[in-house]
Amino acid sequence: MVNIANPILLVVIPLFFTFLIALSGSFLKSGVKYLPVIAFALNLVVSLALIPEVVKNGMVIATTAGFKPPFAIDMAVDKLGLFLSIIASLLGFVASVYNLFYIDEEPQEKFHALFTLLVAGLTWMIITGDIFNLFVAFEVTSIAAFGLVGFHRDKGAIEAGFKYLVMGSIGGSFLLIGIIMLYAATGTLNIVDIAQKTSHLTFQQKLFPFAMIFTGLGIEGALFPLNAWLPDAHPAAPSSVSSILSGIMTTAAIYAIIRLTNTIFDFNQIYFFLMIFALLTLIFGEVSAFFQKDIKRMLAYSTIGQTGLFFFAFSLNTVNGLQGAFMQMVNHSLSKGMLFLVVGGMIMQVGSRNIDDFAGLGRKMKVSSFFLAIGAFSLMGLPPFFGFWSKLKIIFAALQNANAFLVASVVIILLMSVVEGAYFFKLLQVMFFGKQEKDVAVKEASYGMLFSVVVLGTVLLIISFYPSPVIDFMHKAAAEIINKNYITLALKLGGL
Amino acid sequence: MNILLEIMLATPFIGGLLAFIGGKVHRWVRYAVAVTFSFLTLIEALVYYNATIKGVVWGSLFGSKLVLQTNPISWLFLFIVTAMSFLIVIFSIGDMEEDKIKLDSYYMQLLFVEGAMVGIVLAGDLITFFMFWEIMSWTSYFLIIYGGKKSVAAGYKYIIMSIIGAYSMFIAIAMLYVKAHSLVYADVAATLAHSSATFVVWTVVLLGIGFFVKAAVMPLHTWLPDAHSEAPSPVSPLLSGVLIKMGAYGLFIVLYGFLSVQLAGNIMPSVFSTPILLYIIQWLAALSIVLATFLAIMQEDAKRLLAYSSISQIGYVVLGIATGTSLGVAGGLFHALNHAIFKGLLFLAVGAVIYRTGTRNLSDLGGLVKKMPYTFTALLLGIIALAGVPPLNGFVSKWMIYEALLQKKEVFLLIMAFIGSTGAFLYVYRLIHSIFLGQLPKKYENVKDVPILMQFPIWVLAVLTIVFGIFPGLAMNVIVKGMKLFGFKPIAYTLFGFPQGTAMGALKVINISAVLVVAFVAAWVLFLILSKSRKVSQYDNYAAGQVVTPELKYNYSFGFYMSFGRVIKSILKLGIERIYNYWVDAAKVFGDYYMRRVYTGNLETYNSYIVIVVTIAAVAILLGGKLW
Amino acid sequence: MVRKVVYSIFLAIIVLALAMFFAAYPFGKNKMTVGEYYLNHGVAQTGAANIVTSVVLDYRGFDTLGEVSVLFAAAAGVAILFFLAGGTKREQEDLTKPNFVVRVGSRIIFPFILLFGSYIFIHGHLTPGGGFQGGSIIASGFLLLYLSYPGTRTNRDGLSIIEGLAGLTFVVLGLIGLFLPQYSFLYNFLPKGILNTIVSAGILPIIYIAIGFKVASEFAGIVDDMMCQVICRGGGK
Amino acid sequence: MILVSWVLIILMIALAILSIELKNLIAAVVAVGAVSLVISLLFLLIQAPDVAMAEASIGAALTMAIYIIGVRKTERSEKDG
Amino acid sequence: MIYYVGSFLLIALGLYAVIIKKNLIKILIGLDLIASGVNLLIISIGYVKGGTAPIFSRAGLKASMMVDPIPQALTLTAIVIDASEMALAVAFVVLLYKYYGTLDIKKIRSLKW
Repeated sequence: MVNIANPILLVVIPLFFTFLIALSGSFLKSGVKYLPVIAFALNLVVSLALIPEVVKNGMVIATTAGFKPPFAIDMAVDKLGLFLSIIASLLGFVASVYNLFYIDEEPQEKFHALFTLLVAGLTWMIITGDIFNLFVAFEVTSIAAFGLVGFHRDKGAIEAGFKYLVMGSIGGSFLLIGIIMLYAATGTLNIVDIAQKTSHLTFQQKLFPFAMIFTGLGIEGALFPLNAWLPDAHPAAPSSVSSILSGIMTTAAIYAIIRLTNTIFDFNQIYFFLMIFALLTLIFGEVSAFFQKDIKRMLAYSTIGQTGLFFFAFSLNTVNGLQGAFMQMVNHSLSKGMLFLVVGGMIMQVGSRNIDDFAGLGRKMKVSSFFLAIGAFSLMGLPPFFGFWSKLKIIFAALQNANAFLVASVVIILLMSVVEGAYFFKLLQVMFFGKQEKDVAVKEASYGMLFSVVVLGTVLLIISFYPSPVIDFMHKAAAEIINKNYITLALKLGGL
Repeated sequence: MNILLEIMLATPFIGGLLAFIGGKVHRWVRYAVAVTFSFLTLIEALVYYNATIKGVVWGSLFGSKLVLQTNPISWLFLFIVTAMSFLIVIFSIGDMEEDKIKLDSYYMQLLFVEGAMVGIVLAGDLITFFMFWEIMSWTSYFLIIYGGKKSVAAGYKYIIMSIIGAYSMFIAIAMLYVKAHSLVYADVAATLAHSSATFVVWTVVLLGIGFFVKAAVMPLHTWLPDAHSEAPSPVSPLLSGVLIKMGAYGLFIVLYGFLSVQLAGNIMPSVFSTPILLYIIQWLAALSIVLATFLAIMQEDAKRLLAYSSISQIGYVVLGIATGTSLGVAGGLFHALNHAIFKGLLFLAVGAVIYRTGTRNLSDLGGLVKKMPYTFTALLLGIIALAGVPPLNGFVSKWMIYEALLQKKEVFLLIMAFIGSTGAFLYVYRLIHSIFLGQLPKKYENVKDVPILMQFPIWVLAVLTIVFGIFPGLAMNVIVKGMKLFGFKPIAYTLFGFPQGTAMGALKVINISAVLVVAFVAAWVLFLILSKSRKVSQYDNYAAGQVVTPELKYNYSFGFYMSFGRVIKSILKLGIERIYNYWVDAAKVFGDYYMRRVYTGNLETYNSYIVIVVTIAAVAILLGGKLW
Repeated sequence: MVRKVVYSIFLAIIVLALAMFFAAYPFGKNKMTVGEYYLNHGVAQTGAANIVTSVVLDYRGFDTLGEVSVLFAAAAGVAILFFLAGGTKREQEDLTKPNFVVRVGSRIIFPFILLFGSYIFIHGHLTPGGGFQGGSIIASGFLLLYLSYPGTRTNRDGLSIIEGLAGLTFVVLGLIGLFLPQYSFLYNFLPKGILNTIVSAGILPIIYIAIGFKVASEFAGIVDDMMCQVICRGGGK
Repeated sequence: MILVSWVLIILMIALAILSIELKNLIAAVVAVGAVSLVISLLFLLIQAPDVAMAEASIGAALTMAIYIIGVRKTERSEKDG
Repeated sequence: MIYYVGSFLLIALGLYAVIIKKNLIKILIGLDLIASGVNLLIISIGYVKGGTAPIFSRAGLKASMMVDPIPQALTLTAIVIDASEMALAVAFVVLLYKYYGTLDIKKIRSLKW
């Protein structure tokens, strides 16, 4: 019997099903839509099976082609990677269930193939242990996303897709330049191996590859000012795709930055700079979100703001800060993923993305609205939801070694949280207490779509009310990354 | 026994959920569950009468223990919360009608707010406190916006200001956490005792902003008039009577639980033998009293009038708490209790009127005294208490505050407090006159008094105003015992007031009451004997010889204090709200036209952003990694 | 104009910084560490004479799987964008009709192009070239066909079946490695054979053939989609 | 060989500039194809025959063909700027 | 060294086209130039002076005399990725033209703010 606790399966299973969809698309017709569900159910099983091993050893490393890592590509799942890949699989699973009822446009088999590929690419980005492989995963993700953003083929979708494509490929090129710089400096591509060999490099020599990789990943990670594609692309995509893009893509890209920064580029001088990026991202995201009339665009801007928040926490470069960042990442993935799914169902019923048309939905789509409220509360950081714990942690961490700048940043963060509260409460009050002008027949979303929402919402509620396992786990994960245990563990487990 | 604290905290939340689920079965299930669980909470609260329990650990977060505790002061507020909630649940059953408004989650939210407030009061550490504080904010937001379209805007203002206040507290809490790594009250106090003056002042100011927003102390009060008046009738007393007291409770905990007068005196200069921080708080409170009184006088809307009156009365509470002397603090705490009782009573009584007439506009009402006699009597008791007239409860607590100010020789504050009290006469007279006296508009001729379910809570509160008015010792029992824990000198008291000889004037309410009753009876008898006036029917009047038809009934309840308004116009023009609005609008314009326009929609701009970022990096590299 | 100058200066700065960075790693200098290992052990470990192939397909085979997925994603994306809601009938574009010589010539050349492409990807492990190169050559054969006979339609279902099969071959060959004692994805489980013969290097030629088919079908599909008339969805937003 | 590479690189840069500046889009696209072709020659020069083949067949031929199809479906010339 | 310079210039020219040019096709050309430049850069990094192609096609070739095979493998991947990206981009451009009737990037901004 094959040991299924192998991270490589997280990538290979969806790829297998992608090609299976291509193969069977012509004769299964719309039956292919069940294939992604199977794929991500399997993925979920695999990622859950990884838990015991990761908890025991701190990391699981899978090699390819039967060679030892610096000579072949390896997949390395550490604690946070595991958590994120569980979330990716979960979100992929629920979103593909959602797709069963949501996608009725042709060409279905292409959509489902690309969707599977997108989630596979994101998981891949999270778990890969090889820097060029990271680039490939980045491209898989991007190109699948370009196609999916344009899926509706209307004016907005095409424009958004094109903008995303241009920015994404510039970013890809920069990422590649950064990678090749590291290769030129060390002659190897394995992350751990590079980390071992960069110690003789000067700060200046490390800064350039870092800047390049940062630019490349920052474009997917939605860092200001590299994120201009995001508010166009997320609304244009079908909601299940927006959910993945918003929920996992930024998180995966930021996680990649975090991992590379703490293994390859262990320098401290850069964090101040990153913090400014984070704060700008936060400010521009939240302020822009406040003025939106289009609900998906508002959520997209809110994603930018959230990214800024957890990137800020990461740039504190302390165990507590990183822990806060990880908690916020988990919170953001679950709640924003859920919000997009909910909103997708609502848009389907209302036929508009304008917030004013959502008036009175709170009475007509009770379950959806309830979960929308929960997601919004968690994003705002209101207790007792998980966002509260993560915001608490981030602020505590930020004030730990407080200087004037950090205090100012905390004030900015909290101000932006107020702005966030302002627009989410505006949305909620329109939904629950607004009067619908037009008399549209609005029903609750179909059970299948609700199923996805309820699953995500339940997970969110569980970790909200019983947060300590997650908090402790994240603390360990953060400590491992900050203490450079990633390298030690990888060396111990044959990652090199 | 200790586990009961957690059970008690959980009771309202469980009740809320059950009420929601039970409501799906039948609405009476919902009512039954809500009443049962709020009553259970009240009973559980009564168990802790005068008990002191320290540190029931119920969890831990980020290395700080999460603790529940109770002491007599907490119990005082616990009593306010649970008793008022129970009465309000009962009132709601009569008032909130299923067919007018969807109620499936109303009782859940009501109980959640109660639970959150119980959590605040029982919290033994700042994380628990802050968590329940935030829960209270958003659950009460949902209650406020039950009132329909206008209340949505009010609720929005409320929640935004609450969030701002809460985040201000958040910074202070985070500062304390970083310093002490534990947020249990005792540890916080110990930390503050060894901190620099700047740190202490910042902590107190930041926490204070949070509390002042909730307690609606003057510059931060702007949410209250809208929210309290637009909220549904049963919710207003919860907000006015109970919720804003949480701010006072928090202020008390911070000033005397974390700091102490001595400590504050050591690290900052004193004015009138008061640490300057407390002195500033006193002034803010006094300003609230005076300005809110003036504003209340000018209102045309019954609930808005009461809302402004709440700002004014909470001013007394804060003023009392900020005096720093045993008597003053005790007066402040007692006034918190009294205010909860009489303001709850007033709001419920006005709610009853609204229930029958459907309006709360004072100039539309009048002459209801014959139609709603019980409500009238209760409201009369309420306004007497509010105005601080013996023998009802408002008198005693106000007397204590005056006495405390006198002892500290803070004459200006004393005068301001007196003005507030005098002004209160004006607006409460306006209230009762415009609603119950004068002409009865024709459309209200068929009005009846409200059903027993609504009478019951009103009368319970009415009786309480008398009980606490005549037996202030009942409350003093708790307050003095609790204040001893916070290091105050105990004040001597008896069941009926304060004995002579403890550096303050004696007060024996029973005597005053007796005198008053005798005087009242004497006056009434004199009136009966000596009166030369002709008794006329309420509906039989005329003006300048012209018979007034029912359609043209002369009603002078509009612009009641118009001439007075002209006098104080300059004060009313102050317009704190306008200043806020100006800044909010300016920020909005800035955000709209300068910030979000970076997303121009033009791809070449976006691409140049990328290039600029890379260029900055390149410059940094060329400069050898030194960009800053 | 100002824009041009400013950004030219910016770009000059970037180039300068790049130059400064790469000055430390001069052209022509041996920077290999892992590469050396491949050169020294590649032949013995993989059995392929072309070390590039052994790197692409064996050592870094997982990259190639990703690359194939990227190509697949692009093809699917183009198919989505050019998908016709109305049915399968596609309007012929008003291309000028190619002249006789072109038409006949392309018809004669087409089989040779296919043959050449196949040769290249079959010998990928021995000589320069491989699945990508061969596949794209075949696709350009199709392109030639489209150009000379504008009305030509390929069997899209057939193409996507080929796509799927080729991809599945790759993945399944990889997955077999997980059932072997070595427990490694893409493990080269077939005998290595004799160097420089067609049947050598284990699974590498099979994978390269699969890739060849995949690349050919995908590029052909892309070109096929591109050649058709586009009808936009009405309205937009 | 050094001379050849100098010539080729100068040619490549010239073609790249041409491809950016030419108003006729077909011509510009052909210039890009030529850049790719020159690059594939350069690859051959520095001992990368595999990549040279890939660049010639994919970069020069297929990509250019796709471009040309794209240009034919849109506008033949750049309006201004 | 000239290879490096060539690739840098190619990247810079590509970026220039992407930023300055208003025509969609020109922007795509810019992207293509960047990608080609990066590919050239990668291959030139792998070059070893006097090395031969890393193919043991005939006896007598020594491993020590070969160029680095890894960059070639990477470039192979990168070329295919670029080509697929370009194909998708052209598809987008065709559709954009159908919708907007123009190739001017400045006029294609229905999504903003």
